[in-house]
Amino acid sequence: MSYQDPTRLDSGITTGTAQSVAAPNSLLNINGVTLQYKTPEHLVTATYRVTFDIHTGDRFVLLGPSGCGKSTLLKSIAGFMPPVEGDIELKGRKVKRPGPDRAMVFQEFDQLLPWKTVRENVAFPLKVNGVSKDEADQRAMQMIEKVNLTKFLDVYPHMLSGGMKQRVAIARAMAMRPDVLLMDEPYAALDALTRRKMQDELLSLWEDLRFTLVFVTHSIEEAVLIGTRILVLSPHPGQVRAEINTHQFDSRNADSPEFAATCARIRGMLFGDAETAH
Amino acid sequence: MSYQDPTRLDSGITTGTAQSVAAPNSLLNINGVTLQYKTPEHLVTATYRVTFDIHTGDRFVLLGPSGCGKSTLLKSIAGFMPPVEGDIELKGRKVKRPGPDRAMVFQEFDQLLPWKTVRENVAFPLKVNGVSKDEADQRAMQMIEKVNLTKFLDVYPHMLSGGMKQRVAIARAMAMRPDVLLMDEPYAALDALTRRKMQDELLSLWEDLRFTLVFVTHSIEEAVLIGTRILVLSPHPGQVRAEINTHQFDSRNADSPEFAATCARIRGMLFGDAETAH
Amino acid sequence: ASAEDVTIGTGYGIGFLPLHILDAKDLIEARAKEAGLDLTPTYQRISGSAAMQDAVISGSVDLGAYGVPAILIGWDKTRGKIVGVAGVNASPLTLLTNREGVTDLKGFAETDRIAMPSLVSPQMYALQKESEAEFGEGQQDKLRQQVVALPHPEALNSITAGATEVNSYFAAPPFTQIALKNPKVHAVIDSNKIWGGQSTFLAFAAKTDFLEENPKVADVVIAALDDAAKLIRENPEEAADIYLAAEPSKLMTKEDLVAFLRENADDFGPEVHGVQAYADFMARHGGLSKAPANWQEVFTSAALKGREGS
Amino acid sequence: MAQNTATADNFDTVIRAEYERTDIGDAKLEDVQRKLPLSETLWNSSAFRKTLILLALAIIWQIYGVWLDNPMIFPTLTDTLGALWANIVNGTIPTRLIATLKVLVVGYVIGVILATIFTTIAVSSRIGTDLLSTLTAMFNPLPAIALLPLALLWFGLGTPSLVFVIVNSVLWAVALNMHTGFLTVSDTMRMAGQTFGLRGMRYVVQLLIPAAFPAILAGLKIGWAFAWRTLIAAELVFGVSSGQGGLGWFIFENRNLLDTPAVFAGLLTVMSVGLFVEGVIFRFIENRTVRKWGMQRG
Amino acid sequence: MAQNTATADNFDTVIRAEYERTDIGDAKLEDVQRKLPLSETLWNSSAFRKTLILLALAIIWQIYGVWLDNPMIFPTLTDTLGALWANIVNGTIPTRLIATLKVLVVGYVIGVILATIFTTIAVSSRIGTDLLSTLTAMFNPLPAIALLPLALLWFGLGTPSLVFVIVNSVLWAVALNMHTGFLTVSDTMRMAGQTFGLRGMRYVVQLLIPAAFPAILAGLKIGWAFAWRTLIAAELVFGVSSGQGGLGWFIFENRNLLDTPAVFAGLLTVMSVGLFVEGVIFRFIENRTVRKWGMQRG
Ligand SMILES: Nc1ncnc2c1ncn2[C@@H]1O[C@H](COP(=O)(O)OP(=O)(O)OP(=O)(O)O)[C@@H](O)[C@H]1O
Ligand SMILES: Nc1ncnc2c1ncn2[C@@H]1O[C@H](COP(=O)(O)OP(=O)(O)OP(=O)(O)O)[C@@H](O)[C@H]1O
Ligand SMILES: [Mg+2]
Ligand SMILES: [Mg+2]
Repeated sequence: MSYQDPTRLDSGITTGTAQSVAAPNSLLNINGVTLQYKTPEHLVTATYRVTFDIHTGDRFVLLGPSGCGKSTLLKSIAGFMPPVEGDIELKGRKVKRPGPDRAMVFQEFDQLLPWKTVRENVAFPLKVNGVSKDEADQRAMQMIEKVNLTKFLDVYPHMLSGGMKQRVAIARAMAMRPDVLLMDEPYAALDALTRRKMQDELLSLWEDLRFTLVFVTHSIEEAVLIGTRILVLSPHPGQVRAEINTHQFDSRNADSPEFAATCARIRGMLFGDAETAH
Repeated sequence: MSYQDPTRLDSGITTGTAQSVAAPNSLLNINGVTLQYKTPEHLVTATYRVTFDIHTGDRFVLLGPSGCGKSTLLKSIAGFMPPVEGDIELKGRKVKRPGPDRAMVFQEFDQLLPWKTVRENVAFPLKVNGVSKDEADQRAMQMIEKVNLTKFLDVYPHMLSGGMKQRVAIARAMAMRPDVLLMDEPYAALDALTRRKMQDELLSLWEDLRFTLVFVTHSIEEAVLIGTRILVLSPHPGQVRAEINTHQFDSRNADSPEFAATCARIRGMLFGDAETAH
Repeated sequence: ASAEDVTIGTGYGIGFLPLHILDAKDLIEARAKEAGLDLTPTYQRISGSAAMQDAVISGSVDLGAYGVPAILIGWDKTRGKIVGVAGVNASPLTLLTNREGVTDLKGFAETDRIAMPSLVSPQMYALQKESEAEFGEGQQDKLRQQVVALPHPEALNSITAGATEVNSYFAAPPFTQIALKNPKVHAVIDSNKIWGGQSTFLAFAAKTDFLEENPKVADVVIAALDDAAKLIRENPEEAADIYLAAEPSKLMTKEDLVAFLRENADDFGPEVHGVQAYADFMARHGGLSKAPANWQEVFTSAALKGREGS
Repeated sequence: MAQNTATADNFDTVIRAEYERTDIGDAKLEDVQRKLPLSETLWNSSAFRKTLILLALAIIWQIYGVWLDNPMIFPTLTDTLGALWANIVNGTIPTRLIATLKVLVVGYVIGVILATIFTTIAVSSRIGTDLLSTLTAMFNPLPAIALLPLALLWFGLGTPSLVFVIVNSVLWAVALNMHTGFLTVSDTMRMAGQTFGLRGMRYVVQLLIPAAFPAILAGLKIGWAFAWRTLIAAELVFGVSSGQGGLGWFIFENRNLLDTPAVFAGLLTVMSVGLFVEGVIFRFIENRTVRKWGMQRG
Repeated sequence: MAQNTATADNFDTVIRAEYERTDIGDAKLEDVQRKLPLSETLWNSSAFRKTLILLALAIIWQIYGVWLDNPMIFPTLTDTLGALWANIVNGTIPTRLIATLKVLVVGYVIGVILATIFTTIAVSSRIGTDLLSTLTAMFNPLPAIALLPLALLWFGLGTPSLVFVIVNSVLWAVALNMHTGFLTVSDTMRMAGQTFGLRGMRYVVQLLIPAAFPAILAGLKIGWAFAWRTLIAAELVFGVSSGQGGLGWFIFENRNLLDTPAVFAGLLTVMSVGLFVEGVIFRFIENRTVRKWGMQRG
């Protein structure tokens, strides 16, 4: 297999407004990671020898067809699944366990704690990590306002709609102000308007705090809009197909032909050439 | 309140290739339906006096912002929640309980039965309703193939990714060949390609079987593509904002300016005029 | 149950030896045949007097052997629907202790605990009677607070091992004999001394309904019990063998048993002793609503009428 | 599942007019409040329904008791209530009940605490899980009577021994339910908790316990009932000196004295406490927790 | 949660090259199979770990027994094993065990069936729910001994009465867990089932029971343990006629004969059966159901 090591390209051609630095300030290194689920009867390989690096401040998007291992990869970065092969390093240290430096928004709807109200759910991780009650509550309130749920502050999660639950989860993760924010299709359950608002919130929060974002989505437009770099995965089991730079796009130039061209290019990669239009 | 009864418009102006018929062949009548959730401490009104009709063979889309009561409305049509005001009639009979004539795909990921494999999950409702084992299995196989999960035939749901679970749920509902198919954001968890495939499958199945579809989505494009008629709901609590005809659009003219214009028009309704572009 | 099969409730201990003999030697069948009956007794082992009494009242057992005070209470509460049939055993009950120097009830300290199988056991009334005698009128409950209900094996373990606060035990044979093998344990007093003579410890009770429906059964049983007593008196070796077959104790050797049976041969037989004394005492202290006029009012069998008894 | 009767041929799509409403006002909630008739309101009250059930049971008891006419075995309800009243008025049942409850609560609390510790160990390592399942399988089937000699040896007579057997009966049932509850907490929720940095005791207390609360509550209920059962039975078998006896002893004493109405009065007291604990205490806890959180219906 | 140390000022985005791989082959699974060292493989086996635990417990027993040196109260393990062996060889324990198991299984099965019926009624109507919770609260705390007179009256001495008290001990615990299990089935799953047209018994059997299976299994385990407990205790009270007694009677008999090693041999048998049922039967069921379905971890 003529595997072209992507790390070798680091010092290669760069596009965009490259700034020359001595050492790559890479934060997360995923090196030849194979992830498998073992069940008594099956052995499912979710991803196969995936290698990529995420730099501090990246908005890194994982893109790929359903079932290609995006969620699994994210869980592994979060520290829930040790790779059967390869390793994942955060700041040069092997990732061994989950921790509050890597906040995560899950794809599933049952990630909220049913015994806490919306406000408590958002404030809880802060309190766990020693933020004072007052400050935690205040930060929670702020984030809840940003996701437009102030009316539902003291309501328990079972009384929320699907999209509302996901918004609470997003507020919770963002209130934690983690080094790395891992988001698994966070906006899938949201209507276009809410989604747009959330995307803007995320980007403006990133402007403020410059955390590192790892974002899973299945929307190519969203990927190009949110991401600074997109990792395209092949179908099951997921292998690296390509890495693409998209730092040049934001909501101001989402109508530009370049934006559309990039989307089309990715679509071509994912769907084959038969499907480049839509 | 100058409430303009939409049923009165039935004999009014019609657009498109109208065919004159004596009586409106309306299948589902939703008459001034108010839906509420009662919990010991709260009383949440999900929809308020919503009125609309769905005709046999309609592909009726419910569109509205997160939390406006779309899922609640669908559950009520399915027979799970009696309205506190108004009534829901199916073929002139009040809807009282759920039944296999109204198959439903839920928004949540835990709708599959964890103790059944993918194949069994899809075949189960058929068997419950007296379809012979062989035929049920065969129909299940067919649908599983259509949702591209043949490789995962004998796998239990906990081994599937989020999108794969939703595809199984879609296969299950479609295999039931119900009179009315209720789908709650079925494609939200799917990547663009899979989503497109699923949409095409749904439409071609509809061509074959001409069931009545009630479809909740938060994607305006999807609404226009899938629907023959779109009901636009206002934010929480959901009230009827508008009904729009979109039977003239399908995947062949999804690139046409009319399609884009209709999308823009709906976007305007939902987001106000400030947000018509994207 | 019909006359054809009669269920007999039995239990564990030397007191039940006559019943083991009835079972092993088919004595009831033999006596029944003589009386022109076809009787098949079933021997049912039941663990305690409370259960035995329930079994008798509910008719699950036709004849049950348990303590005389409990029978008296049953007779009293049912207004004579439960009566005694015959005595089974009148062995002495012995108050044992492992505290040195205790020779009477006055010697017990407040921290001492006295074990016995239940609060309506013959032991309890013997203790009350002796309390009254030693501490004076109205003092019968002086030691009641120190009484604990404990099954025989645990009580025995407690006083021989000396590991718990239970240092005294109102025992019945064979536990008395086993306990006394331990040098630390000595007897304080026994029931013969307390009541001034033999007193029946175990007796058969039955419902009057049953006895009326099966008028000959009581006589048959009494005759068979006589046979059993005779065997014990005349052939203690065989009796010991029967006992050991029924209760293969490792702590009582055959020699111990034979010696015991020789010494206490008179303890067995259908005659009842001390019933009136129990009844009077219990009636005096509110345990019975009224005392029977004489013991024959409780033990109604015609076959016992002519015999000695008390 | 009805086959669709309309085929592509026999129906025509009716194209209806579009419309848009620009005048939707605010929803008025008072418009949609409905008043229920009194009968329905009553029937909606679980207390009312339970009272009906209790009344029905009481009537059945009375009828069966009268019909059976065997007061030594099964007294009528009225006899029992008479005995209950007499024993309440003379203070016997209240003192006995308090004595029993004291022991019961102590044993129960210790049992639950131990169960929590055991299950915490069990969830934090595989060997812990094995230890718990082995110990549960071994000690759960052991009756109180089997523990008697050891209890006497270790704790002597009276309350400590009783507490010991109660702990044995509560511990395993609660631990088993708790552990199963923990094991069925969804992966997503576990992972969410871990990303907050919850670990060790805090993970168990702040995540697993509330997430498994419905199962834990079921275990607590079972544990409570078995504590009662064991205590009543243990007071009979164990050396309780008659001065300090509780309700079990009261029942045992009266059974020996063949005072069946008093026995049933004792049992009725046990049942009433059971109903109180279930209907008031546990109900209260449920309303404030699992029901409020939407984790359990009903 | 570490505060982000890099601010907008002190880092620069490194723009890396894009790349596309057109040559990704098929994933080779054999490449990533790893072999575990023997020690780890062993440690991964729950049977091995449990054996270790049992061994440890055995050693503790032996040491404590020798140290205590009071064979009347607590015999050593070796004495107990000797007695166990002797009683197995002479056929006593096997016959007694079989006698006990017969009664146990009958009572258990009836109890579980009744529990299923009760909970089915309970989930299908509100009054049913109230009935179940009232009955459970009332009868669950009642000890077998309280039912004795009624059992004798209704069923006489012997097996039927034993079955009756076992049913009482199994029924409520299983029903309570089952019912809680049913109540915690997620709304989505319930609704899914109902759209298929499942109703009544089929709804319970084909949807609620499997969905609540982890809780039901926990209930079945508790029920099993309590059936044992009750049976051992009840055999003492109900006694036996001519040699048909079970293991409980064996224990009682030997206790009366002061044969403590034999008593402990009996208890050891009870424990072994407990371990077998838990470690083999329930484990098998769990592996085939909740674990396989991903409804329970571990
Ligand atoms: N718990 C599990 N046990 C076994 N296999 C699993 C499990 N979870 C996921 N898988 C398998 O791993 C593969 C990748 O799953 P993953 O959830 O990572 O996909 P995904 O890319 O997130 O897909 P989606 O976009 O549909 O969410 C799938 O083939 C799936 O079948
Ligand atoms: N079980 C519940 N109890 C109380 N209130 C509820 C419950 N479920 C939903 N609601 C409330 O009802 C309203 C409508 O919810 P619904 O799920 O119908 O929204 P939706 O339109 O489907 O939203 P989404 O697009 O986010 O799924 C929301 O305001 C929500 O808070
Ligand atoms: Mg996923
Ligand atoms: Mg919804």
